[in-house]
Formats: sequence, structure tokens, C-alpha cells
Amino acid sequence: MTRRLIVLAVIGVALAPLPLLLPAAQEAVAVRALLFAMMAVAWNLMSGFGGLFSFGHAAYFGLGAYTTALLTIELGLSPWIGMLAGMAVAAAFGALTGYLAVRYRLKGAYFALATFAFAEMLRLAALNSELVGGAVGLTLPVTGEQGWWTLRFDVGDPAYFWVALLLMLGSVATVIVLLNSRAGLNLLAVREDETAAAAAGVAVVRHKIMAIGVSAALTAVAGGFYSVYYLFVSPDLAFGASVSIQAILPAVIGGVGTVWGPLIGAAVLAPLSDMAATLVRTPPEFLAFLQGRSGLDVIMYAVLLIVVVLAMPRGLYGRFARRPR
Amino acid sequence: MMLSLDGIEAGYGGLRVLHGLSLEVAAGELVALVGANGAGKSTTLRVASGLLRPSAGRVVFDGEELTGLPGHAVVRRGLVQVPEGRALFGPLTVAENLAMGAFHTGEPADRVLELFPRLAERLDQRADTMSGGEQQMLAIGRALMTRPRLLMLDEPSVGLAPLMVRAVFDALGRIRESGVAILLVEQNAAQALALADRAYVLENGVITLSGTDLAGDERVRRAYLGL
Amino acid sequence: MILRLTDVSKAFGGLRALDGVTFEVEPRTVHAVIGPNGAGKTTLFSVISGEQRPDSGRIEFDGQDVTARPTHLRARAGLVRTFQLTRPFAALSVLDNVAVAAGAHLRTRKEAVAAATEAIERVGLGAYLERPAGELPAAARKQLELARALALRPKVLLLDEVLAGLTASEREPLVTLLADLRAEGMTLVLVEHVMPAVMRLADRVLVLERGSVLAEGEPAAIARDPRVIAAYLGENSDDALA
Amino acid sequence: MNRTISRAGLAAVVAAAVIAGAWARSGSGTVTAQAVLTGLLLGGVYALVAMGLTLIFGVLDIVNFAHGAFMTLGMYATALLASSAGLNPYLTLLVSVPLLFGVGYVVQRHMVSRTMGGSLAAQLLLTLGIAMLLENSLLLAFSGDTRTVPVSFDTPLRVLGAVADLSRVLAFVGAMSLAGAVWLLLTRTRLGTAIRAVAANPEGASLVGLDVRRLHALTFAAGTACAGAAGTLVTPLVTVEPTAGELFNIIGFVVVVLGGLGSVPGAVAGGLIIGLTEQLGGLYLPGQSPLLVVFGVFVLVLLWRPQGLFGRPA
Amino acid sequence: GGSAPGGGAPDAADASGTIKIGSIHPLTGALAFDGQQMSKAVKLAAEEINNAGGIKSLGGAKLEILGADSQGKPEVGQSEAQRLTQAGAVALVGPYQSAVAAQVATVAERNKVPFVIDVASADDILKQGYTYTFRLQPSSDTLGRYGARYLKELADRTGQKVTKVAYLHEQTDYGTSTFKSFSDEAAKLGLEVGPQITYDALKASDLTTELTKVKAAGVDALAVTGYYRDGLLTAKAIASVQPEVKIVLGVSHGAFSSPVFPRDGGAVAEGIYDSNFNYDATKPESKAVLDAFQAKHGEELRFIPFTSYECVRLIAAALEKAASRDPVKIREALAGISFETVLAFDGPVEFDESGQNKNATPVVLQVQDGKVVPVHPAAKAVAEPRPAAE
Ligand SMILES: Nc1ncnc2c1ncn2[C@@H]1O[C@H](COP(=O)(O)OP(=O)(O)OP(=O)(O)O)[C@@H](O)[C@H]1O
Ligand SMILES: Nc1ncnc2c1ncn2[C@@H]1O[C@H](COP(=O)(O)OP(=O)(O)OP(=O)(O)O)[C@@H](O)[C@H]1O
Ligand SMILES: [Mg+2]
Ligand SMILES: [Mg+2]
Repeated sequence: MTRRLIVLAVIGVALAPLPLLLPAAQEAVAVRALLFAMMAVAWNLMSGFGGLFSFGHAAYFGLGAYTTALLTIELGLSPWIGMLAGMAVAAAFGALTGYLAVRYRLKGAYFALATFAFAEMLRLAALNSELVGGAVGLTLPVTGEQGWWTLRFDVGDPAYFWVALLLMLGSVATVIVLLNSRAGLNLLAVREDETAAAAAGVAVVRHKIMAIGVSAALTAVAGGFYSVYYLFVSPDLAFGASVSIQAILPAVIGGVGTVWGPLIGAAVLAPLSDMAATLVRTPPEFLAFLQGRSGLDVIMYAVLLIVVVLAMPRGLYGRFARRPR
Repeated sequence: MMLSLDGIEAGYGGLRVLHGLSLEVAAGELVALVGANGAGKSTTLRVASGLLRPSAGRVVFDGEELTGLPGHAVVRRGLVQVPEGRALFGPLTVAENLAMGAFHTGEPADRVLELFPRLAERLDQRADTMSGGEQQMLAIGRALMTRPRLLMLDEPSVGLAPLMVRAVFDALGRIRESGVAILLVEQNAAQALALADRAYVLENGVITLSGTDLAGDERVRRAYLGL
Repeated sequence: MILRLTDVSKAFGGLRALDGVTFEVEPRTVHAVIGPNGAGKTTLFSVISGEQRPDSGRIEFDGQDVTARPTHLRARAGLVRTFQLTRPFAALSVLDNVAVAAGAHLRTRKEAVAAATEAIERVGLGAYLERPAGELPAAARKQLELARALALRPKVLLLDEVLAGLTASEREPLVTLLADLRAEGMTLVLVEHVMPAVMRLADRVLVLERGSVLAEGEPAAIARDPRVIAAYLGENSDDALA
Repeated sequence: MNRTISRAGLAAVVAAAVIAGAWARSGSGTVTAQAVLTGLLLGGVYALVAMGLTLIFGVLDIVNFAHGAFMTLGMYATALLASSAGLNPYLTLLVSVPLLFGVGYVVQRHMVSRTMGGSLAAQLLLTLGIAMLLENSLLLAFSGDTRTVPVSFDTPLRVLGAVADLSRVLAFVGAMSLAGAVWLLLTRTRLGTAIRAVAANPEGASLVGLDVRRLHALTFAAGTACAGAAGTLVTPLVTVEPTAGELFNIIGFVVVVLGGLGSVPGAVAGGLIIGLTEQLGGLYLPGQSPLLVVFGVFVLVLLWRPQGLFGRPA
Repeated sequence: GGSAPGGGAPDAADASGTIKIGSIHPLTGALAFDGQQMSKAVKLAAEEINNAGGIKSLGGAKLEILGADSQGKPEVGQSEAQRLTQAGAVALVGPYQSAVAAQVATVAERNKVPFVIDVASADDILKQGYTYTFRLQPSSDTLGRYGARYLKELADRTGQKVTKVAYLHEQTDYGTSTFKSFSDEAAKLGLEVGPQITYDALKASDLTTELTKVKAAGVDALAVTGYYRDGLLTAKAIASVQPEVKIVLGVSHGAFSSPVFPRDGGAVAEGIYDSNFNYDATKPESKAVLDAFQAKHGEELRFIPFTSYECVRLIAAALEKAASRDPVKIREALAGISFETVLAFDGPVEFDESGQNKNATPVVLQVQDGKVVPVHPAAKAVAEPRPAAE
């Protein structure tokens, strides 16, 4: 564990000067990568280490985003408080729905689709709820006091990156510490074989719900940061299926059930679509015919995804790590 | 020789399990392969069945080289394995499991049901709800449905009641008499050696002993017969 | 009485896997359960360990009614089973597999690892400590089952065919181990088809057939019982018993 | 058998109660009749979409996110042939089904096969990639412009004051026929049993001489061919555009899971339930998205039967 | 990172080069067709302005369009907007989806670069107190109110008695807010609005039940707000259910005034009205633009992309007026501009406090003989409204 935490600290130190080196447009990509990483780390805890395949992480993300946005807009509270509240709300929601799903023995695809259904229900509820701005969503104030407490900075201010970096490091550290605890080991045992885990004295339901709750809370942090950074949440952005997919993709690309996989996946994935778009926009000489073909960048992105999965079905990191521990 | 494995090297990932193993089975013969836990017996059968590709060596069956052929192609040539984990079709019924064994042969199930009457009682039960021993019977039965010319069994008596062990060994005897050669991996060395025409001892991935009367060999008696 | 089953029944659809089974286990004894394949032995263990709820009947352990208690609590209380069809945590190392069980009683990871290592050494699996359990050969998985159970510090240990798949010489140390465990005060219930070991270890033998108790008694008497010979051992059962 | 009958009885009672309630809420018999009719027909379409998915999802254990995109491919085949060659849209089944079968075979053989037995997540990602690739290739080739394929002989049919377009009725009939065909394939043929055997234990399958890789590819191809058929059958009802199939993807999953993975009758029942829930739910909760009710019902059913309506307990 | 606030983009001050305008539209995804046309229209406008001598007050400086694909995703829109301002865009045009608009608006505001919304219906975007965001198209409130007004006027013009109106709309904010404004206005005009029937546009694949509700209500007219795909479903359901209404009027509908609606809808499209913003078909300038687009791209320019075209002309006018490349000055010019547009509005483009074009109003179009033609108000119409054939 100590070794992993040291590696994490090194990563943090190495990344910290990044916004001072990158052009502003790239910094936005870097922040997006951190956001992806946070979501994937959280997803990975529940689905990679916990074996509970979630296809509805948008629920937790959205609860975090909406709670933070609402508390900031309506009560003028600091987003930090919003994020904490969001964590609590998401964890409660995760624990409750998780309890239902686990208690009634939903497994595999059934479990996955149930989580999806919960997220969709939240989306549809938000869509029709005046309180949270209905389909339009909520816009956070652009102007106002700036600073670390309000998490409001000038556009392109490196502070955004640093906040995201801190939150991401915090998430990963949580996962590392948890995995190294008795509860973490038990969780892995539950993932491998519930029946055997129970026979070995592990409280199966409790561990599953713990994994869901912690994962939900970590995802809510990402959601909260999203609303702070993009200053806007809407039902689709917060609770949409694409959010859930976004939480899964980096983990898969990097390696499911590995500590570093989601980080690597996010680092690869976030710039990928921009790179594809750039390539199509200003292609090198021999690819000139590509110029300005819309759809082509998405095609290239898709092809890259496919190639990565085919070449490394266990992910970039998973390919080299022997075991999922 | 009906089956010959020649200089097989194989393993999993970085782990090498077989180090130049060679063995042979002649037509109509019942050959036993004994060895300690982890010696590589199952691995040997996996290589012969085409489930695991050896990194060196040859598998020759009936004069045809099978090395690297996929499992299903090996089976269709008459070289059939009853694997260690049984590999049954869990959600399918007993009858369906047997029918799948006969997929390419159309073999009727009578003979198998006669051999294992318990299966006849449970034709519509899901395979994965059968008791451990019942599953073992089904696995052997299913393999017989493929009409093998050489049957390889990986510890067929594991988990069987004494009466049933006897039945299985009797069955193996009868199967051999019907002209099917048998390669038998057994931890129940006493009975296996008593039945076998010949035997090999596998230790750490190489054959260390072979012969027709290993039961008389002092080392074998001590290590595998517990005498 | 450390374990008592009263009139326990369990049916799967129309099949009565257990049919009014009543039996008692004295502390510090070895109780063997034998019977033909499909007689209900494993089901009996599943019901005792809590993995399956009996349709009717009562299970008492250590003076308490545990019929409705969840599996993990029974395990922690010392009522521990192994699985006939082994169930390793495939992706975890052998050490972690056992550490999970050891953790049920130990707070720190360090202690758990120490206890796990000891259990692993004891069953003779020391060479595999860091290997992923999914890669173990069949026989080693049986030993892993045993190690995991031991790490839970059982009072009553339910062993479902732990000797199956071992060569005679490999069985020897395990049989000795089981005898030692008993001598240390553990109560063992073993399902086993390996009759020589049963004859050597058991104080009493329960014979199941088609879900019901066919006979119960001293090993020697059971081995002579004509019903048991007809249903289970077979004529000329000497080689089976030897 | 008895259980099936009692379950059917229960379903009938529940359905009757729901319909009566809807009648009371909407206050109009015609509207209720229309909702039921539309619900059934729509349910047929959902079942149609789910048919191929349940094969692939249930049998191969692959979460196929490209199913909607495959369907779109079928729609384009139909739209192009109908508009350029002037073919009757239903005749284009002769093209769309083999075409998609081939596409499915190739996709499985060269891509999906590599993730077989891998994690759910890797498959999800792969098929998602394939879906994006197909969708945007269609966009590139045909631009985002919408196409429609009117059926010249389409007339509204009237039942109990409710109306249904002939094309919708045809889609429904097509769905039921396809379901029947798939069901027969899986349960009544050796090939079908083999497909299920491969799903249950690939190693065991190979040990009885089944060519696992080929069977995987065949199953995937058959599922994809179903998507092709579905695409053709819905083309007269919808607008054809590169993202047209997306609409059905999620509903397809919901139907498949509700009915029980790999269960053909489950897909039909699931489709009809979802169709009816959507339409009748609209009467109960006007102003809310019918999907809210759909997902609510979905979760409740799963809590009641975690393996889906027709799924076998794990 | 960390560009100084108010400094604009680094090479904006480059007085010699082209003047860069960022264009952000959904070139892929569900709205790709319109999005691509919008992007083409923007480029066409720039080309025409350049051919006519560029920005005269800046020494004939030429416009350069920097294109971007929002993919319909707000976060992509956000980062693309960021990229474009970074690359020196002095103004932004876009983006079609309201959620994307909200994102781009924050970028524009924080970078102090004017952002002209061509199309994005949600009124909330302009309620944030932003000073750099402007919108050319009418607000959804205006669209709703005019819908009611026009419905009444159409009934009068065609000599039909309309007192009860059913309203069918998609259920997100677009439909809901349009419906609200419509009902407010309708109440003033003495129209009875109800029932209100909603549906989920993204998931609907059959609207027969909804139309049966209309029929069961026995109303005189039906007002509809929705998108393209579901619009076709609406038309089909009208044809099969035959709800016996005298007027079917789209209120800023996404399908009913699209030039391809008659093609896709066939006979069922005939006679349907839509109250929507549009180019002024009576003006020869409009026809010139349509022809130029047709000649260049071989497809018919739709009214939504036409708005994007007009945005570029508007920005060019602001540049002329500002005689500066400084985005802050351009914003000032925009805020005070009065721009003669070829869109069928009720006056020149002039922005109110919030950035909304206060003279933006819709017209009524009708499908007649397979073509969408403006029929009301008479001053902007090229044909008479036709009552529905009985
Ligand atoms: N899938 C696998 N991955 C990695 N290593 C494996 C795998 N299967 C077996 N091994 C290793 O290969 C070696 C030989 O195993 P094998 O199963 O062939 O032994 P065996 O002789 O059949 O033993 P047993 O009598 O216990 O069945 C063992 O060390 C085992 O750990
Ligand atoms: N989940 C289940 N569903 C249906 N039948 C079952 C189920 N579990 C067990 N059975 C049946 O109950 C009977 C008892 O099974 P059990 O596993 O207890 O036998 P056993 O005595 O342990 O046999 P063996 O010695 O072969 O392991 C068997 O006939 C088996 O097929
Ligand atoms: Mg073995
Ligand atoms: Mg058993």
C-alpha cells in the first residue's frame, strides 16, 4: 500500500506543473482527463474490484452535480460543501438502490440494467422537475467572488486543474487504502465467489453495499466538480447514458480491476477525440482528402477504440499487470 | 502406435509445466498415467486434446500429426477427453448434454444409460444441479457418445462412491474390450494399475518410469500406493 | 452436543434431497457421512452451513438454534464448511484466499496474513503461497479449501471430500492432520468416499441414501451392515476399506 | 406446465386491471383501446429488436451495443433499394437479412471473437466502437439527411374504434414470425442445442467436437440477421437516418433483460409488456415520460424475478 | 494557460491577417444534417462578404471561418469554443442545441468574445445576465405567443370557427415553454386550450394514441411543437386517426416548415401549417442566397441554416461598425446595432438588454402542393392559406 501511495504522490507531483506548460485549450483537455479519471476510478471500485457491473454511474454523477449546483445557486454555499453534500446524497441513493438490487439477488447483466434504469429514472424525473430547472437544467453564476472557497476562477486558470488533480488523487488514495484494508480484500473475495466468501465469514451484502456507496460518493465528487467547472448541468449531461459510458470507457481502456488502469485510460482517452478532430481538420499532406469530412474524426476515434480493445482486451495496464490486485 | 506424444513442452504463460514429455498408447491398450498433485497430468491431456498448444513437440494420432489442431477437430478424429472439471453444459439437461456428445456421431444413448442408470432417471434435470458424482457419470457418458477410438479420462473416479468406482472401472474394462483404447489419469493408483496394460509415472513434467508392472515397483508402491 | 439436526428436509422441485434427517454430533469427535452419489451429503452440508434454507427442521449449533442465521455468521461462530466442487477466489493469491477467512477474527492485515500463512503451511500448500488460486491443479484446490476453513478457527469443520483426487501418499499427511485437529479439540464431520480414511478417522458413521438416514453407528458395524454393503460399499468391499 | 398456466393467468388479471384503470383515468374507451392496440403493436416492434439481442446477449453473453447500428444498416439497405430500385420494402428482406448475416459473421470472426469470454466491459467498449463506426460511416456516405420509405398500400385498419397502420401490423406479424423461427431454432434443432451448449461451456463443447469459433460466429451472425430483418420491418414506420437504430438499442436491452436473457418467449413477453406499459403509462401519468413508468415497472419486475420473466434461476 | 482576462485571444490583435470567426455546430450525431448545412452556410456567407471586398472599415480585411464540431455534446462544444477563441476567433456563431449554447455562452463570457446564437431555443441562456451573448432567432416566448395569434388570424382568414385548441408537444423545455406562452396568449384571445398532450421525442415511435386523445377531445384545431422525426410521426398519426380538426398548426415546429417535410411526409403533409421564423421569401436577396447555396452544394438551404448565414452577415456589419478587431469593441457594436436582415422579422435586428433580437418574429408557412410556402401575414406571404380539404 505504501508503495502505491508513493507512486500516487509522484504522479501528483509530476502532473502539478502541467497547466503552466500547456496551452489553455489543452488545459481544458487535461481537466477533462482528470474528470474522466475520477469517474473511472470510482466505477472501477464498484465494478472492477467489486464485480458489480454498473451501467448507471450517471445516477451518482448527476446527484453530485445537481446537489452542488443547487446548493451553490440557491443557498450560495461553497461548492466544497456542495460536493460533500453530493457525496452524501449519492452514497445514500447508491446504498438504497444497491440494497434493493443486492438483496433481491440481481446479477450480471440484470444488475447492470437495473442500475441503468435507476439512472434513467433520475434523468426523467429531473427532466420534469421545476426545482432543478427541468430540461434546461441549471446554470451556475459565472460572475462573483473568485477563489479557492468558491472554486471560481478565470477561464483557463490553472487552479481548475489543481482542484481536479487534488480530487482525483484523493479518489485514488481512497481506493488504495480501501483495497488494502480487510474490507477491500473481502470485497475481492465477494467478487470472485459470493458463496465461498460467505462460507469464509464475509458479510456479502454489506460489502457490496459498501462498494456501491463509496463508489457513488467518489462519482458524486466528479459530478460536483463538473458543475463547478462547466457551470452548467442538465438532465442529459448529468444523468444521461453517455455519462455512464464515460465512467466505464477509461477503466476498460486502461484495465478493469487495476488501480492504475483508469488513470492511464483517462490519459489516453481524453485527448483522443481532440486528436482525431485535429487530424481531420488539418490532416498531413498524404491524408489531405480527409479534410473537412465530418464524421471522419468520430470514425477514427471509434477505430482507435476498437483497435485498443482488440489488441489489449485487458486494457493498457491490465495487459502488463499479471493479477487484478 | 495409435497415439504418441513426443518431446512435448507446454505450460501456462511464463510457467513451464511439461519438459519434453513423451508417451505412447497403442490401439486397444489401456494405459495409466499416474503422478503427484501438480505433476502435469491434466496438462498432458490438454495438450493431446488440442486445448493447449505445446511450445515444442508433436502429437501424432493414427499416423496423423495433430499438433496445433483445435480441440473440436481432434475430437472428430476419435481422440476424446473427459476433463478434470467435467466441463458439462450446466444449464442444459442431462439428455441435451448426451445429445451434444452425439452431435457428430448420432450415437444412441442406450449404452450410456445402461452403464449409468442414474442418468436415465434424470434425463430432464439440469446438469449443474446434479450431485458431484452424478456429474462425473454424465461427463463420462457424454464423452462416450462421441464414439471415441481413444478415450482419455482425467481422474474419472474422483468423488464416486466405492460401488460406483467399481462400476466405472468395470465400464472402462468393457470399453477397452469394445476396442477403444484408453489413457487413464488416476490418483486411485491401485485400481488403475491393476486394470492397465501399461503405465507411466509423471513427475515434474517428465516421464520418470514406465512399464507393464509398475505396481510391483518399489518406488511406485511407496509414493502412489501408500504401501 | 455441539451440532444437532432435527428432522431436516430439503426438496428441489419434486426431488427430496434431504428427507427428515436427524443426527447429532458430539464435540471432539469425527463423524463421517457416507452414501451413494446423489444421496444428499453435500446438500446436508449446505443446509448446515446456511447456504441453503431447509424446507423444515431445526439446526442447533453450540447450544443455539442457527436455522435462520446467515452463512457468514455461522462461519464466524465456528461452523465452517469446505466445498466438494472447489470454490477458490480464482484471481486472488493462495495467501489472500486464506487471509479473507483469517480476517474474520483478526483486526489487522498483518495478523491475518500470519494466520493464513500458518494454515497454508499446515495443509502442505506452502509452495503455492503467491500463486493465483485459479491456477492451482485440482488436488491443490482441495487443500486450499481446507486451509481456508482452518483459518476460520472452526469448532465444527465440515469437510466435503477433501481427500478426493489425492494419491495415496498425498493423503497420508492430510489424514494425520485431521487426526491432529481432532486431538486439538476440533469436531470434524467428513463426507468422504475414501473408505480407508473413513475407517481410520471416524468415531461414528452416518449413511445417507436418497435423502434419508440409512444407518448410523460405529465404523466397523457400518462396514458390516448388509444394507450399507448393498447400497454403497458393494460386495467384496475389502479393497475399498483397505 | 401448471406454473406456466398460472403465470399466464396472473398476467391476464394484471393486464385487465391495468387496462380498466387506464380506462377510468382517461375517461375514453376509444383512447384506451387505441393505447392497448398501439402498445401491442409497438411491443411487437420492441420484441423484434430484442430477438437478435437476446440471441447474442443471452447465448454468447455479449452486450452488443452495435445492435441498433446493425438495425440502421438494415434500414439503409431497405431505403436504398426501395427508393433506387423501386422494390417493395418488404421484398428487401431478401437483401437485408443475408447482408447483415454476413456483416455479423465477419464482425464476430474478426473482432468480437477476440473478446469472447472477456469482461463485459471490454465487449461493451468494442461494440460501442463498432456502433460509432457504422453510424458515422453511414453519415459520411449518405449525409445526415433523413429518408422515409412510404408503403404505397399502407392503409389504416380499424378495430374497436382504434386504428392501426397496415405497416405496423405487418411489423408485428413479422416480429412474431421471427420469434417463432428463432425459438424453433434454439429449442428444436440440434444446431440450437449446440449453440446453447457452446454458451454454457465452450471447453466442453470443443471436447464433444463442436467448432466453438464457428458456432459463435454463426450465432452472432444470426442475431445480426435478426437486426437486419428488424431494420427492414420498421423502415416504413420511422425515418431512416444514421442514428435511427439508437432509439431502439436501450429499449431492446430492457426487453431482453425483463424477459430473461436468451429467452425467446421472454423477449416477446418483455416487448409486449414494455409496449403496453409505455402506452398505458402515458394514460396514468400524462405529462411524464412514459419511460419513467417503463423503468419503474422494469425494476419492480426484476426485484420480483431477478432472472427476468422467463429466465432460469442462476 | 491563464490568459489574461479581457485580453481576448493572442493573435486577435494581428491587424494584417484575416478576421477569424468561430463556427460551432453539430456536424455529427442526430442533428448532423442541419448542423452541416449550418456550417456550410456560414462559410458561404463569409465567402460572399470576402468577394464583395471584405470588411471595408478594416481595409478590406477578409473573414476566415474556423469550424468546429460540437457533436451535439455540451462539453465538446465548450472545449471547442475554448479552442476557437484561443486560435484567435473574434466572434462565435452557433450552435443549434440549447445545452451547447449554454456552454459556449460561458466560454464567450469569460473570454470576452461575442457569441451570436443562430438557433437555440431555450430562453434561459439569455437570463444569466451575460453581456457577450446575442440571439438572432425569436425567443420561444415570442414563438409561442405568435403561434396563438396566428392561429386566430388564420381561422379568421380562412373563415373557420376555432374556439377549442388541443396542444401536442414534446415534453422537454422546448415544447413546454412554447406551450405556456401559447396558452397565455390564447387565453387573451379567447381561445380555449386543452387537452395538453405530451410525448418523449427521443423515444416515441408511434403517436397514434396521442392523436386519438385529440380526436376524443373534439377540438377545432391542433397546435403542435416537436422535432423533425416525431413531426413525421405526428403527421402520419393525423392521417390515420383523422382527428377532424380544421387547422393543424405547428408552433415553431422542427418538421412542418422544413423543405423536406413534404418529401418525407408525402400526402399526409399537405395542408399543415407552421408558425416559425424564416427568411423573407418575398425578398429577392433571399432567393439569391438559396440559389448560391444550391449551386455550390447541390442541396436546398433550409431556414435554420439560413439563420446561421445571416449571423455572419450580422457580425460583418458589427465589424464594419466597430472598425476594430477587438472582440470587446465588436460586442459594443453588436449591442447597439440595427441591421437590415433578409429574415422575415418584424424589423431590423436590434438586441435588447439580454441579448435577444427584439424584432424577431415568426411567419406562417403551409405545405401546399408538396412545397412549403409562407402564407401569413400577408405582407410576407407568397400564397394564400388554404383551408384543410374536407
Ligand atoms: N490455467 C492455468 N494457469 C496457470 N497454471 C496452471 C493452470 N493450470 C494448471 N497450472 C499449473 O500447471 C501445473 C500442472 O498442473 P496440472 O493440472 O497439469 O497437474 P495434475 O498433474 O493434473 O495435478 P492434479 O493431480 O492435482 O490434477 C501446476 O503447477 C498448476 O499450478
Ligand atoms: N439445486 C438443485 N436443484 C435440483 N436438484 C439438486 C440441486 N442440488 C442437488 N440436487 C440433487 O439432490 C440430490 C443430492 O445431491 P447432493 O449434491 O447433496 O448429493 P451428494 O450426496 O453430495 O452426492 P455426491 O457424493 O455425488 O457428491 C442429487 O440427486 C442432486 O442431483
Ligand atoms: Mg489434474
Ligand atoms: Mg457431494
